[in-house]
Parts: sequence; C-alpha cells; structure tokens
Amino acid sequence: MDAITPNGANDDIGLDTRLELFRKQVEIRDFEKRAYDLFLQNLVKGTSHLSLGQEAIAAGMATAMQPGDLSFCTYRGHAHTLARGVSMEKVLGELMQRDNGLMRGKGGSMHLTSAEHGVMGSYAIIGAHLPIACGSAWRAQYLGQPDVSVCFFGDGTTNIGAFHEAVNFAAVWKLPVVFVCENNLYMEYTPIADVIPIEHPAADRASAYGLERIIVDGNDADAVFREALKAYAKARAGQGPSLIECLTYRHSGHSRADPAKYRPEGELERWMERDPIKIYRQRLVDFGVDGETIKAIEQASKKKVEAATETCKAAPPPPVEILTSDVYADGGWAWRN
Amino acid sequence: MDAITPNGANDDIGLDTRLELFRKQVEIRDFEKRAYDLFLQNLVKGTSHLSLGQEAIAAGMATAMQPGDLSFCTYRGHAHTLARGVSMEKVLGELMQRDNGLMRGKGGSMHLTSAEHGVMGSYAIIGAHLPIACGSAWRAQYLGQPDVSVCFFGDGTTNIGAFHEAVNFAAVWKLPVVFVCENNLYMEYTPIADVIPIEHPAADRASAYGLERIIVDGNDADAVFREALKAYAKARAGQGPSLIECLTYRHSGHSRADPAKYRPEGELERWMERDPIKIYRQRLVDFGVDGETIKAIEQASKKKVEAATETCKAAPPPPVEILTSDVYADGGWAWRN
Amino acid sequence: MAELTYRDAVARGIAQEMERDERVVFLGEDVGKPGGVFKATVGLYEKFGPKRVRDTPISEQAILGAAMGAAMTGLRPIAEIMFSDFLAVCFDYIANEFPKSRYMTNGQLGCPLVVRTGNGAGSRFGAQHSQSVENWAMMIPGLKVVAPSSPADVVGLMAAAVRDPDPVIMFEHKSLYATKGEVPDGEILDTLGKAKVLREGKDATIVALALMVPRALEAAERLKAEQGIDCEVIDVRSLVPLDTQTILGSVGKTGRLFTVEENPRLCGWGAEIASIVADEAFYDLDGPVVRITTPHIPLPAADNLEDIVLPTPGRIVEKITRSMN
Amino acid sequence: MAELTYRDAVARGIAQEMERDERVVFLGEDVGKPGGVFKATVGLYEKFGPKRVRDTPISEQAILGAAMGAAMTGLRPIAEIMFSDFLAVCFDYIANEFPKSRYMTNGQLGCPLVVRTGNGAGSRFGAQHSQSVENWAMMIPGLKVVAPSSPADVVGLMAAAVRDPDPVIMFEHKSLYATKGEVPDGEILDTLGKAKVLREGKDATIVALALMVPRALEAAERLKAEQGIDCEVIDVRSLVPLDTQTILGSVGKTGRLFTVEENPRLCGWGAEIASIVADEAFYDLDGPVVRITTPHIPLPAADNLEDIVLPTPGRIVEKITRSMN
Ligand SMILES: Cc1ncc(C[n+]2csc(CCOP(=O)(O)OP(=O)(O)O)c2C)c(N)n1
Ligand SMILES: Cc1ncc(C[n+]2csc(CCOP(=O)(O)OP(=O)(O)O)c2C)c(N)n1
Ligand SMILES: [Mg+2]
Ligand SMILES: [Mg+2]
Repeated sequence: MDAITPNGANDDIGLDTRLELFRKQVEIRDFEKRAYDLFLQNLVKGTSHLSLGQEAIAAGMATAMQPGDLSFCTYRGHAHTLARGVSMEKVLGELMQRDNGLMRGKGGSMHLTSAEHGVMGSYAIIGAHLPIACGSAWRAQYLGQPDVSVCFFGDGTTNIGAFHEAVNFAAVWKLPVVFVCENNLYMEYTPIADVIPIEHPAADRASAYGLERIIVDGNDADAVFREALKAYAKARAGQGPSLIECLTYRHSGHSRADPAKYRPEGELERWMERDPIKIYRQRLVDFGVDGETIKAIEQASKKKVEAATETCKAAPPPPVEILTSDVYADGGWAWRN
Repeated sequence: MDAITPNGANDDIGLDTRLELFRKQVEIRDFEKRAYDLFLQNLVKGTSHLSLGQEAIAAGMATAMQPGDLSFCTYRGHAHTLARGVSMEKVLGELMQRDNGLMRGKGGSMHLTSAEHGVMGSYAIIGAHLPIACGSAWRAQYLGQPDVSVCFFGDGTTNIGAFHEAVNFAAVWKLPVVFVCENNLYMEYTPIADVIPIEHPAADRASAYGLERIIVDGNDADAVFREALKAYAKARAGQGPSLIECLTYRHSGHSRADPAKYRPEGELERWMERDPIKIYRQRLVDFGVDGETIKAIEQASKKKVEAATETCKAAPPPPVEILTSDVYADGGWAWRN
Repeated sequence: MAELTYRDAVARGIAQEMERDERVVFLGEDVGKPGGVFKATVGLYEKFGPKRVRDTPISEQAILGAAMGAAMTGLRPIAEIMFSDFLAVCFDYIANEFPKSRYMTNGQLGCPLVVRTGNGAGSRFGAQHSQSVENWAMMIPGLKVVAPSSPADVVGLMAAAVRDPDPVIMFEHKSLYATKGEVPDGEILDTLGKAKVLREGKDATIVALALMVPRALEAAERLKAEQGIDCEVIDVRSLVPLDTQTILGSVGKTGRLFTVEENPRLCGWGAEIASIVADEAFYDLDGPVVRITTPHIPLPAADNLEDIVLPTPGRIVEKITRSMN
Repeated sequence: MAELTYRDAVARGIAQEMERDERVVFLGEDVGKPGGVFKATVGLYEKFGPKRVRDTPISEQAILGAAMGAAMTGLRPIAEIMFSDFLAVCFDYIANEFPKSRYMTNGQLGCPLVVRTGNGAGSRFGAQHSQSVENWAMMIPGLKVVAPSSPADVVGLMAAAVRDPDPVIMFEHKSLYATKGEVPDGEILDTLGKAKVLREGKDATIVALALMVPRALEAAERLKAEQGIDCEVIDVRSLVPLDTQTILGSVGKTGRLFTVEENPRLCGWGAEIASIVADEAFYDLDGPVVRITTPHIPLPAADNLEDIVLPTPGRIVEKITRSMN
C-alpha cells in the first residue's frame, strides 16, 4: 500500500471506495428525482417515499457491507435497495407497478425486496422489522455465519414498542445486528422534537440497552462508512449490536402526497447547504479527483436512469394470473380442499 | 408541631403515619398468607399472585396518596387494593369467586378494581396499564384536577413495548403519572438479570425519557413513602411523571402454581433478613413505640382476616344471572336486535 | 343541506361533538397541525386548539391506552389510528382492554371512546396499508363497530359513537374520502345498530358495507336492467349492534341472501350474517346463501391487480345472476 | 404405544422435530430452564441446551419478530406465546408480517415457523387469560391454523407444522393439557388440512374443535341414547387448510350441520363453516344450520359462571334436540 496522501485520497477509506460512495449517492439522487417526476406524470402508482437528502446514509452503510450481509428497510427503502446493487430498472418497475418490477408489482414501493442482493424486505408497519432483523442475526449467530443484519428506520420509529423490545433483545442475546436510525427531524409531518423529551431519539436511549451512544453526521458518507465498518466488525466479532443515529434531513415531503409546508422558513435552505452530494463532490475535488472522473459518474448515472425509465415505460403490467400466486409455499393460495 | 424527637418518631413522617404504614403492611401480610392457605384448601380459585415480601411498597405508595389519587395495578394487585382501604372481605370474596367479591367473581383475582377507592383496575396483560394510567393523568391535566395516577408493575414489564411507549408519552406530555417498578428480581420463573443488558430495569432507562434515575429500598416503607411524596408533589405541580424503581423480593412463588425452585440456595433466607415487616417493626421499637401498640395492630389484623374468611366462606357464589350483565353500559350484552 | 365530501364529513362530525361537549378530545399521529394524513381532520386544531387536538408520537399503544384511561375517568376521547392495518400494533386495547373492563369490573368502569381509522383498499398501497379489517373488531365481545358509506352517515354515526357510553370502532373507508353526498344542516345524530334499506327489491337481498355499498347499488341497477332481477340493497352500517331484524325481514321477503364484503373471505362479517340467516331464516330461503368477498389473499399493490381483487359491480352481477338461475 | 398427557405430547412433538433437524429452535418466556408455565416443555432445555431452547424477555413482539427473521433466513423456529390472549400484543406479526411477506415479495421470502400458544377456558383465569381465539388467526390470509384435541394429534400436527414451509399457528387447549391418550411409538407425522370423523352417524353432523371435541362426542352418545338421534362427529383439527370435503361430504349424508365452538359467537370458525355449507350444500340441508358457541361476552372468572359459559354436553344435546324436532 502506498503511504497515505496528504489530501486523504488514500487514507483509511481510499479513492476507489470514495468513488463508489459518490456513485451510489448520485445514482440514488437521480433515481429519486426521476421517481418524483414519474409520479407527477402518474406513472409511479400508489405512494412513494423518497430519500432525497439522505443518500449518504444508504451509500455509506451499504458500501461498508460485505456480500451476504442483510438489509432490512422501511417503506423509505428505494435508496437502500439501490445501494445494495439492485438494478434501477427493477426498483422503478416496482414503483411503476409493472411486470418487470422487483416483485412484479405485487408488493409496491413500500416493500422492496431482493433476497439475492441481501435486501430482506422493506416493511411498512413502523418498527416491525427491528425484531425481524434480530431474528436474522440470531440465525447467523446460531449457525456461526459471519453476516451482519442491518436495520434502517427513522427517528419517529424510536417511540414505538417494537423498537424497545428489539434493541433490548439484541443486546441481551448479543446479536450481530446494527440498528441505523436515520434522524431526518420529522416523522410524517410532525417534528420529532415535539414527541420526545430528549434531544436524540436513538442515541439518547442507547444506554437504556447498555449500548454506546453513537451519533454520526448522516450527510457525510465517509463518516457513515467509518461508523458502519466499526459496527459491522463489532457484530462479526460476537460483541453484539450497535445503535447508530445518523443526523440528516429529507429534502422532499414525507411521501408523494406531502408538499412539506410544515417546515419552518429557511430550514430546507440551510440543509441544502449541507447536501450530502454537494459535500461529497467537493470532497472528491479536494482529494484531487479530476472533473472528468466526476462528470463521467454523473453522466453514467443519468444514462442509467434514462434507460431504466424507458424500459419500465415499455414494460407491461403484471399478468392477472399472479394475483393469487405465492400466498403459500406451494405457489398457490388454497386455504381449503 | 413539636420538635423532632431524637429517635425520629416525630420527624418528617411522624408517628401516626408510621403506625399506619405498619398496620397496612401487617394486614397485607396476614391477608396474603391466608389467601395462600385458602388456596391450598381449594377455596381460592383460579390463579393468585401474592405480594409477600413486597408489602412496604404497597403501604408506602398508598399511604402517601391523597383521596382521589388513582391506582393502576397488575394481577399482583391484592396488596395495592388493600392498601387503598378496600375491605379484606371484598378482596377475599373475589379471590374465592363469591358473590360478595369486589366484582362479584366476574373479574377474579387478577382484575381487582374498586373505583370508589381509586383502584382503577388491575390488568393482567403485561404493560397494558401503563398507557391507561397516562390517559387518566391526561384527564387530570386536561380538566385541571389535582389527582395523581399511580401505576404499579414489575421488573419484567420494563421489556415490553407498552412500557416504552407509555413512559415516553407521559414525559412528552408532562403528565401527572407516577410509574412504580417493583423490582423483585424475577419475572415468572426467570431472573430479570437474564433478560436485560443493564442492572436496573427501570432506573437505568429513566434517562431515555429525560427522567431522573430513582432507586429506592422497596423493603423500607419509610423510604418508599418519602419517594412517593416527592413524586406525587412533582406530578401535582405540573412537572411531569416519575419512574421509581423499588428493590424488593417476593417471598413466595410467582403464582399459586409455583414452588419457586429456581431460586439459588440462600437467596430467600438473605432476603428474609430484610423482611419489610421485620424491619418496620424494629423501627417502631427503635422509635419507642410500646409493644402493646404494636401487638394491638397485629391482633386487629388477624381478627380482620379471620372475620373476612368467615364471611367469605359463608358467602354464596355469584348468581348465574350476572353471567351476561354489564357487557355494555345498558347493563346487558345485546349485540343484535 | 350542503354537499360535502366524506373526508370533510369526518371533521364536521368531530367538530360538532367537540363543540357540544368539552370532554371530547382528539388525539393521533399528525392529526392536529397537519390535519391528518388523509386531510380528514383539517381545521380542528385551529378551531379547538392544542389542548383538545393533540399530535402524538408514533405509539399506537400509548394512543389507545391513553384514550382508554381518559375515557374511564371522565373524558370522551376520539383516537385516530391512521390506517386500520395498524390496529395490529395496538390490538391488545381493541381485544383485551376496551371491551372487557366494564364486564370484569362488574360495571364499575366504562370505556366511552371512539377509535376512528382509515380502512380498505383502492389506493395501490399494498398488503399492509389496504386491508378491510372490520371483522377484527366485530369478533371481539364488548365493542361496537360502525362503517359508514356516505358523508351524512359519517357525521351522524360519529355523533352517535361519541355519545355512546361504550367503546366504538369506526371504520372510515379511504376510497370513499373523496366521494360527495348531501349532508343536512345543523346537528346530526344517527343511531348505532340501524341498517338502511337503500333500494327495495323483491327477488334477492344484497347486504353490503362501506365501499361495497355503491358497488352493490350499481350491481342492483344492472341486474334489474339486464336480467330483470330485482334486488333489495341493505347498507349494514353498524356491525355491532347488528340490525338483524332488517336483514332477516328482507330475506323473509326475497328468499335469497347475497353479502358483498371487502374483507378477505374467512370469518368476515358476511359469514356471520350468512350464518344467522342460514339458521334463523332457513325456511325462508329459496336458494344458497352466497358471500361475495375479496379472495382470501394478501392484497396486491399493482393497480390492475387491485382493481380486480375486490368485489366489483361486474363480479356481483355475475355471481348473483349465476346463483339465481 | 404409550399413554401420554396432552401436555407431555407437546414436549415430545417438539423434541422429535428438534432431534430430526438442527435448524429447529425454540424460544419463549420461561420455556427453557423452567419448562414452561404449563409444564408443557419440560426437559427440552436439558436435552437440547441453551442454544436451542431459549428463554426470552417479556417481549412478545421481539419473540415473534425474531422467529420470523430466523425463519426467513434459514432456521425453523418454534415460538411460544404463553396464553393465546397475548397474541394481541404481538398481533402485527400474526396479521401483517408472517402471512404477507411471501406474497408481497413475489415468493422471494418464506416464513416457515410455528407459533404455539395456550388457548381456551376452564382454569378460572378470567377474561384476559381464557379466550379461544382461533379465529384471530383463521381470518388472516396466508396463515395455517391447527388446534389438536388429543395427545397423538398434538405430536403429529406439531411435526407437520414444523415441517411445513408456511407459518402455522398451533392452538393448544389449556384445559386439555392434563388429559391423556394413546400415542404411537416412534416418529409421528400427521398432515395439515385433514379433519377426522370421530364418530359416524346418519342424522346430523357435529363439527367441533379442541376442548369441544370430547364434549361433542359425549353429546352424541347422549343424543343417541336418549333421543335416538345419530350424530356424526367431526374434529376439524385444522382450520387452515380447511377440510371442507369431509365436512360437506358428511352434511351431504346427514342433511344437518351443528358447529360446536368455544370462541365467542361473532365471526368464529363456526360462522365460516356454516356459511360454506349454507352455500355449497344448501340443497343437501334438511334444516337450519346451527352454531353452538360461547355467548358473545367476555369470560367470567368465577367457577360456576365459567362452567356454564362454554358449550357443555348438556347444552349441545338440548340445542340439537330442539332443532331436530
Ligand atoms: C405502526 C405504524 N404507525 C404509523 C404509520 C404511518 N407512518 C408511516 S411513515 C411514518 C413516519 C415515520 O417517521 P420516521 O420513523 O421518522 O421515518 P421517516 O419517514 O422520517 O423516514 C408514519 C407515522 C405506520 N406505517 N406504521
Ligand atoms: C403480554 C404478557 N406476556 C406475558 C404474560 C405472562 N406473565 C404474567 S406475570 C409475568 C411476569 C411478570 O414479571 P414482572 O413484571 O417482574 O412482575 P412480577 O410478577 O414479578 O410482579 C408474565 C411473563 C402476561 N400476563 N402478559
Ligand atoms: Mg423521520
Ligand atoms: Mg418481577
């Protein structure tokens, strides 16, 4: 290995990984914007929950994972699904409820799942997946498998019972699970500060489970990446779970229906200055990455989005025969003889 | 007021209150022993959960209450119900499932309720009553009423979702509710230490809700009484909830079916030395209370238990007509016309 | 008389009751300042202030538990559970606490509260945000359960629910929020436990609820026009108390019963009504009792699949035609 | 062949499957070292050790969620929910998670697990510890649901449930734990979805489940002896999949259906079966379809009240006699 360069391009993270982190963030950003446009054109159906502004968390957490590590996401799961390498086409197809979607339109945008990529489901009942991630981690522990189960959720989720039960359970059983709270300051439309008596919904509760208090700048992919590596290593070493609070902000409304009028004047603008992609692009520049390399990533991303859009627009809706398939493991839905 | 006597008999608590604290503890003790005997004779039906060894908590918390304050109890609720002044006869009648019982045998030992005494129910689903106590406290806050809602539960209850939701809710809304965790070291048969990653199931979590860490010697009625007064005053002053962890030990098994074989050798014996009634009897002696006064209380208690037993033995079972009464507010059960 | 959306009728019904009775308070997630995620409670916060209209943490157990504790000690709370699917995270209150406390305490405690919740499919939200779960409440002894199909019923049943001394679960249908209907001016107070005959007919009785009511009516018109089958259409409105008299009376006249329900097939309210009729009106029946339901599967998200999964007017027409011939 | 209690059959069934398959693990409150509060899992901890038999905190959501996550990624967990009433505190997993994940993911994920739970009345425990709640599971699409009535069925259906690739909820009846029955030696593997005709008869069909099975049998004997009414008695055993063929076949023969169920009246499994029969076997029926159930009320604690609240052999005899005359 070369010596670490003064600008840090070859530090603990290194240039290749940094380009990967950048690429992922850019792709998520472009994808989410396109999803929004397609929603306005009525081509994205149902609801959708964008991660605009929160890309650094998805990128940092996923890039630090190893193949075989498992992600457990929420309805706000496009970013985490893409970050694990699932194709834009499959995710967009699901948002557009086409036959080429990840689940052929049966699940919809809130339930993105790609088992082959380790995306073990997206869950739309607040808190439900924290215990489920514990179970996955228990399996790894029981079978002596090295994978980590990583569970993403929002600030508002820390107030539901399942959060409490899961984090305690994981801590007592020393499970290889990493809980990642994306604190974007809001639940749907209500500020998290209105409904907790502490400042940090996750970190200020870590000690209740004998865990370390961890707060990370969620708009800095490097910071997220470093914290992720630490937590995954701890999990793999049999030292139990971590609870990581990432501070961030969502640029758009909660879901497609929400213009986010409840935000105080200037708040969005302040956070736009801390836009994770702007920050990261600048970091690459500071590290001496040339403009061409950056531009190539950006252009490749746009192309991918374009291609995925075209494919999905051309894709048919799911055939009606799948309406009743896969209720049970035999492929069907028979509840009687 | 007189000056405080050197032995403390006339200190912040005072002699009258101390005699009251002693009387309550003795009565609960005698009652619970009798309940156990009657269970062995098959006269106490269903299940029953004794508070032997935990009397100081019920006595201390209830004696510090004002009329109008409301108690929310669990299946282990005989002690708290008696401590609010409900007659032994009515409680025992319910345990024996007789017509003279508090709820005429319809609820059973796990659901003791005496609204006129402020005992707003005993709840047998772990954790369920913590949110309910919040609601009662919300009513007081909303209507500007001065009463405090006091909610009792065990160490094991701190791991269920409803605990988390309720304590957070109470803290955010600054509700006049006092949560009292009776840490008797065991859930049903499993030690609490096996299922939490911290030492104190309630106190070590108080900070997660922005609350003070409070641990009290649950076998010392004076200590409980003082802490209760503080918490109730805080609640009445609009300063929000408290979470109090009382350290104690149950002398008997979890419920009638449990011989408590899982306890390590010598543990019970060590705790018997710290028996709350022994402690308190000695305290009265130290304070110069004469043996006659003490004996009178003890004998009166025995008499009460005897009388209650006789009355209940003679009482008829509930008439079958009440089987379908009081499902709805109209007194009946009609779900159709 | 004014035309109102079902959505606005919710706010109107709540406002009417809050104006009438200071003890009526309202809590839920995003219900106050934001006016609710379905915009069904817009204006209440402004009108009644933060003391009576309260946003909560995402803590459904705390919401329902708090409502119960308040109800039991003197208030008349209305609690929102945003989507009825979420009743599963606070089901202990629905199943074990609200409905049992009066009985267990031999009448010492009551639980006069209303839980209102967005029920049903049609928004392409997928399996965890689209269910019809009226039967989750209907099956529990001690609850009352209503599900209005029109704006006027929303206001009237809301008022009846709030004034009722027992716990009432009110299922509002998400796909009806945008629909409109005439609503009389002034105070409206309906009665729990009364079904409504919306269309008279002599050949068959169709019993429907919520979103299935307009579909049943449309099917009835088509059955009459296309097949000459004259159906009576009953909007159940209240599952508990259940107006069995109206239903049994109608079947006594028509000799046939068809239930049209959105919830999945097994153990739905349709099964309950079908069973009552198969017992008590057996000798009135001229043919099989037929339930038309959503198939017993989780719900798909995709629009084309969701459009065919619920009973449609076409499917109702087809099933009834086939069974009547 | 040995005589075994229903209680011991639980431990035997679990042990059989744990011995067969390393992936089978077992978790719940007080299930390990203490052997379960009903003593139904005594010996498993000693036999399989703390890695496979695990005591948990009082966290039912964590228990079921963990079972699901483990099932989805390769284990075959058995989770205990001590009393079936407590399914209400973890109902999200029962209603929204277990049964929907395979469908929503288009078959990518499975949920091969068993939840076993103590169900039913008879112990004078009162309204929150005595319920029969099979219908809470039966009504949810995507689950399988069994409720054995004999020790042999406990072992065989447990094995079938553990080996089944779908989520199975197994209701053990608390009042049957002490009952005894012959259980064959060696491995026992039953089949989900098969009802059993326990008594042949020609005049009427009685369908029963769990604790109601012995009562139905007793009633049938009395009906024969006292009234000359010859009843066929079917133990449903498996609510999902439901063996409608056996039931419809029997009604085709007898022309009458009586269901005997312990759960409260509304929307129970009896309503489902009655409705199926009233539709598909209508022209076979010679008289009303009658459900004999616990009344639709919370359960009382007092022994004399509890003794009369559930269907008794006497009540079954009376209802059937009245209806057959
Ligand atoms: C049990 C439950 N309650 C409520 C909801 C509705 N809901 C969906 S997202 C959301 C806000 C979640 O906030 P947070 O956890 O901060 O995540 P974010 O959406 O900000 O990523 C709510 C209340 C739900 N899906 N499940
Ligand atoms: C939701 C729920 N889960 C489990 C139980 C069974 N149960 C009854 S008491 C108990 C132990 C409670 O322990 P703790 O909170 O310490 O109270 P203690 O009995 O020691 O007073 C359990 C698990 C229950 N009643 N409700
Ligand atoms: Mg958030
Ligand atoms: Mg305890």
